[in-house]
Amino acid sequence: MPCKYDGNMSNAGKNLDMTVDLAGIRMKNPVMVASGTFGYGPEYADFVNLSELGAIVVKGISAEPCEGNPVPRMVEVKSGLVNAIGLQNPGVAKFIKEYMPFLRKHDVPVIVNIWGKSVEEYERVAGCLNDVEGIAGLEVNISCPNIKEGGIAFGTDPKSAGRVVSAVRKQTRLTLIPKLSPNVPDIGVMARAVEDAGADAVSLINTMPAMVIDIETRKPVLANTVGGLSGPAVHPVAVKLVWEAWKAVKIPIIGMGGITCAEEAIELMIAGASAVAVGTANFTDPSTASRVVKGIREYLARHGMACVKDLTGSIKTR
Amino acid sequence: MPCKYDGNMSNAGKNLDMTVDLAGIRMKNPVMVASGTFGYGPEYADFVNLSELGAIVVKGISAEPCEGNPVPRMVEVKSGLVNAIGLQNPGVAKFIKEYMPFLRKHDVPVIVNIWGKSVEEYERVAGCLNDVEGIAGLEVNISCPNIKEGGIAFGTDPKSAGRVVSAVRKQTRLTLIPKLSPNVPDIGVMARAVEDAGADAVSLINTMPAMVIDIETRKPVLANTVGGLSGPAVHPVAVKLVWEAWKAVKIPIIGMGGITCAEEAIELMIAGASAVAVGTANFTDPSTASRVVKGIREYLARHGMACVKDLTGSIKTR
Amino acid sequence: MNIEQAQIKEVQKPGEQYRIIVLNCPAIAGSAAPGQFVHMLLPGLKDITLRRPFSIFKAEDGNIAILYKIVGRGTSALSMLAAGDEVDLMGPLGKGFPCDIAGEIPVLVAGGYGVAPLAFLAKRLKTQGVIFIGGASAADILCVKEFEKLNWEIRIATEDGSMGDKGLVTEVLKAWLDKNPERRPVLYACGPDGMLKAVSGLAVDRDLKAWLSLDKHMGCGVGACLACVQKLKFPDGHTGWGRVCKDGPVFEAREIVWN
Amino acid sequence: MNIEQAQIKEVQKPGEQYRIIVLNCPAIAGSAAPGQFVHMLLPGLKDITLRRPFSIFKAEDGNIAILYKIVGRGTSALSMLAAGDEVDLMGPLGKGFPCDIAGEIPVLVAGGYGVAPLAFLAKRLKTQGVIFIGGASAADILCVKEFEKLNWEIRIATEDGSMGDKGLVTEVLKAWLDKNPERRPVLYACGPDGMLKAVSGLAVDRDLKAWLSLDKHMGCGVGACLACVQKLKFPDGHTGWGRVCKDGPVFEAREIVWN
Ligand SMILES: Cc1cc2nc3c(=O)[nH]c(=O)nc-3n(C[C@H](O)[C@H](O)[C@H](O)COP(=O)(O)OP(=O)(O)OC[C@H]3O[C@@H](n4cnc5c(N)ncnc54)[C@H](O)[C@@H]3O)c2cc1C
Ligand SMILES: Cc1cc2nc3c(=O)[nH]c(=O)nc-3n(C[C@H](O)[C@H](O)[C@H](O)COP(=O)(O)OP(=O)(O)OC[C@H]3O[C@@H](n4cnc5c(N)ncnc54)[C@H](O)[C@@H]3O)c2cc1C
Ligand SMILES: Cc1cc2nc3c(=O)[nH]c(=O)nc-3n(C[C@H](O)[C@H](O)[C@H](O)COP(=O)(O)O)c2cc1C
Ligand SMILES: Cc1cc2nc3c(=O)[nH]c(=O)nc-3n(C[C@H](O)[C@H](O)[C@H](O)COP(=O)(O)O)c2cc1C
Ligand code: FES
Ligand code: FES
Repeated sequence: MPCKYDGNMSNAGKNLDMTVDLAGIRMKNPVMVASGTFGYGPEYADFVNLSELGAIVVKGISAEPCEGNPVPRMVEVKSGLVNAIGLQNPGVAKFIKEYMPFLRKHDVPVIVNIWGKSVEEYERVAGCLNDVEGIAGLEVNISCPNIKEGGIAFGTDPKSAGRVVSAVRKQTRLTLIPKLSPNVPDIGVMARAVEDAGADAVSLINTMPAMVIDIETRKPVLANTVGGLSGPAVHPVAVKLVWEAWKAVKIPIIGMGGITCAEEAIELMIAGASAVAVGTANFTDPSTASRVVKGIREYLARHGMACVKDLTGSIKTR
Repeated sequence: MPCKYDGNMSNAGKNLDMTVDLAGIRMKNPVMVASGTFGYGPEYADFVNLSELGAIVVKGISAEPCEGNPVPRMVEVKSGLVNAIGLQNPGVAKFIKEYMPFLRKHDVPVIVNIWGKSVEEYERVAGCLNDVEGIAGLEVNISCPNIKEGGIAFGTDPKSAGRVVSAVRKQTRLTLIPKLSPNVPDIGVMARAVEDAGADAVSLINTMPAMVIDIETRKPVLANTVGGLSGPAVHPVAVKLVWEAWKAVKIPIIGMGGITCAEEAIELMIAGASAVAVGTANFTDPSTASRVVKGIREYLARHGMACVKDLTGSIKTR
Repeated sequence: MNIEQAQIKEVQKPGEQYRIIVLNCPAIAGSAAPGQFVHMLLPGLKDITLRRPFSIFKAEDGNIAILYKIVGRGTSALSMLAAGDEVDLMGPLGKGFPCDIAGEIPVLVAGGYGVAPLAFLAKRLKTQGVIFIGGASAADILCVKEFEKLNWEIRIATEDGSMGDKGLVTEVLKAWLDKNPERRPVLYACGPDGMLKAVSGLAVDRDLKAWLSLDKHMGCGVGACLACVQKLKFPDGHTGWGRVCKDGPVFEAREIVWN
Repeated sequence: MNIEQAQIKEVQKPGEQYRIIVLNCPAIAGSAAPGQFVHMLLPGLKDITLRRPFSIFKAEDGNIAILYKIVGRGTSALSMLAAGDEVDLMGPLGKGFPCDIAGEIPVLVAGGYGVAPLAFLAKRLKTQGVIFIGGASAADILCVKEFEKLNWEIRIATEDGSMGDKGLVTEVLKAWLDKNPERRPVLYACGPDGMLKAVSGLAVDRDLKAWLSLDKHMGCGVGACLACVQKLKFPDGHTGWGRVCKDGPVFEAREIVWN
């Protein structure tokens, strides 16, 4: 859907119920920021009122610090970008020490995105986060295309995905949200596998495996050769996968992929998402999430709807 | 890659060897037009000199006539479109009678794209085309997201794909080119499966499963609910998959997905494609294929390359 | 059929939501017939993939004009262009209206921007006739002057009554047909599907010919992609798809299978 | 740090491939320091996702200026804009050059458009110094007048010898440093990596401070995406990534681990 309701009638819908309870995470509104596109919170704090976000999902954290990939790590393509950051992060201990005090100061649910190269590593990082104050949920990345081991290997096979999720489930009392890869023939199978393994909600989509070659040098532009495609280009794929997942499972869905305006967020919610996350668009316009919230309000007001929750899965298929 | 060499220096590289022998199909140049985007030939004949094309791949043909999907069948999205034509076609008998006489008049290899709802249907349509004069190859669509049975179900499981290809192999002496779906965790496995089953070449990518919802009516825009994404949005995904397939198999690859200019075609060739096909861009600009040919010539001349063949798989990975 | 880089010579604003642009494209202008269309690619909009179809409204002296309504992304972008800018046109495309009517009186029925091909048709027809122009409101009634200049009889209907008769244009048409049973007109119509369906009904009931120009979202515009199909009834009785871009956009009422 | 819709007040063309644009953005202009940059979103280009970073070249009276070279999609599109058009700016971003030098003489080394932040720095420094401007050819030597006005000593080098000394600017710098061993300058440099590396070498050999502004492709511009990282050596001796957008773009020569 093209972008229209971009928060121009800013007084619309002040009495609407924009809250969402996402498997126990109580959010002021359904619009979060996606992992890896918003740092750990402080980076955008000069531009965005963090307390107005539905939730913050921080950049992926692992048990040990991780160097990530060499540069270049990002390249722009038509209607999107391809990245291979490679999950650079300071490790869970340093994350807790350096960033949690800042995050706790804000009135916004914090979801920590975690990953590992083995089931044991996933367990370990989840375990470390269990007793940390101020964390609302764990998003478990089983779908990163940018690391050799782990990541997407877990996310494309239902059995492995189930194993990771069961293992993390045993470690955590936090809301557990596996993040799925778009790169599978049947997303329903994957969503059911993680639901059965104890997931409280499910996030999709992660980036799509992609590649850019510099034809002058004939070398891949990214140092990692391949990367993940995100941004507007992937939006229609995300809508389809959210809808398929929504038909397959009962747990709530966080929908993401190419959101730049309220219309695209609404589309994902109508397809079945209970909440949405803005990713790449933060780079283009840091106020995207707040524009999306305003635009959803206007839409609800104009359609005579009282609760944003009622959007979820309201698709009318013929 | 952004578009630059768009046939402006039109005299460049007149002495270059642009020919490609694609598993027995001798083409003047490596740039074909993709199935479903160029009709059966006559439709664009007023705008395009058909004899200048590397090859024409006609719209998918089945053993019996097929109605296709109800309308709407196509919707534009950012940097692409989503279609659910549903493989409407007059059936193989009428195709041979109505279109082959026209196609035979032109000096251009004709590749017939075929599909079926069962292995038997694939066999039947392949059998009917075997003794028809003027056909250079069969592109076997095992990856259409727009029909309920067959199509993509064959294209996402290596065993089923192998079965279809073996069966068609027994029916045909024509160059046999299965067309793969992007929608699999490991394209290499699929490519090897069809190579082992007797394929002479392999085509990729078909469209990616996608969906668009009209947020005002909350109905899917396409009558078929879901469709396939094509156009610039999918190009970086296509480059990655062509490269993966090229590493996996020895048979030549026809690369497609989002080509709008020479740069994007060259990128696919550097990644491993021996030939490329222009799809969606025909709708935007019917002269795309000829612009791409000119642009490749310029590129070869500027890089001191004598043969277009030398581009194939010339990627330098670090 | 041609592809031309057409320069915008002039932009007019016949209403808040409507624009007329005059485009220099000699090859297209020279061969255009009423009911045919051009398929337009907008410059600069790098994320627009599909062309947009517009009926030819005028064709003379190497120029064509189109009359359009601003309804979405493409038409909004088009409305930002000014004289001197260029667009890329394919055309003339499609099969237009049959123009050779012997003795019969042409009765034209327009809904909104559907008046565009009919104004062109009126210019090319040798016989004067009656034009029924309908729209939601006075702002949607266009081209009245064009028909006045040709000395046509003009009937106007608006749904809100702000101009002409209040009601649907097809009701006004029906009243006219009922009052003039002796005149056996040939009907030509262009407008929304609902209007065309009503015209079709009136024509079939009275055994009149009615040529209807359909508006379907298009991909290629040349018959290749099968996006624009309409269910038709063929002379041999069986039904199947016709391509609005290639087999149409004009069909006779009896050919169309409405859903 | 702010986001501002900045109107273009003026466009200058200091060379075929170079442009200077003056932008009205009071909040950014009011807090800008030399070496900081703005992150620019171009309007209308619907398929451009990423902003483009540009050093602040001037900041006064509520306006900033940037000086840029046309090298690709974004800068080409930018060059189509005219006075009155608007762009979206985030800024001022990053850590700029340290400006408080006591007694030491500033020696600036510019490669191509790298002169932009250095011209701003020269204005803000209390001490006059020497500027070395290098480029491929005379067309790449910019801002000479700006430094003349400030009464700076100016040394020019072009690779083709079309202006100033023939050769690399860092060779001219080296000769100057060798000739003036008594002067202990602070070096400031902005330009391509190769140039910065050479400056770095000269500084380390002579035990001089050198502040280098790096040019890395950026995503977010605020430290969130980790696209722009540079390998650094930290005071405690171990190495790791620094973010050019947030921890830089200016680093001291000894911090950088070249690859
Ligand atoms: C033969 C022909 C002649 C025409 N002549 C004229 C003319 O003379 N003047 C004129 O003003 N218009 C004419 N039209 C209509 C014109 O082509 C459209 O109004 C135009 O394409 C809209 O483009 P847009 O980008 O502004 O709107 P878009 O943003 O593309 O969409 C406009 C509306 O159509 C809806 N829509 C988009 N895609 C589809 C789809 N696949 N199926 C159903 N609905 C969809 C959107 O939701 C939106 O409401 C003609 C159409 C045809 C087929
Ligand atoms: C802090 C900072 C300050 C700057 N200040 C200035 C300034 O004052 N003036 C000025 O002219 N420029 C400045 N630049 C550089 C400027 O940002 C770029 O020239 C600009 O972004 C190019 O945009 P484009 O769209 O025109 O080029 P693009 O089309 O994006 O690309 C230009 C070139 O870069 C290559 N490229 C693209 N992506 C990558 C990647 N991920 N990795 C490696 N190469 C890539 C392309 O192949 C092409 O050759 C600055 C950069 C930084 C980081
Ligand atoms: C630069 C970048 C870094 C990302 N890092 C992570 C990450 O660490 N963990 C994760 O689960 N997803 C990561 N993602 C994926 C996003 O969270 C999101 O799923 C994806 O980009 C699709 O949304 P978008 O199109 O709105 O960007 C990253 C995406 C980008 C662009
Ligand atoms: C309208 C349309 C119809 C298509 N029909 C077919 C088809 O019949 N058989 C087939 O194998 N692929 C079909 N395709 C897929 C294309 O051949 C091509 O694989 C895909 O569109 C990617 O290329 P592109 O991005 O250049 O369009 C169709 C694509 C489009 C857009
Ligand atoms: S628009 Fe493609 S067949 Fe009519
Ligand atoms: S550009 Fe995002 S961290 Fe520097």
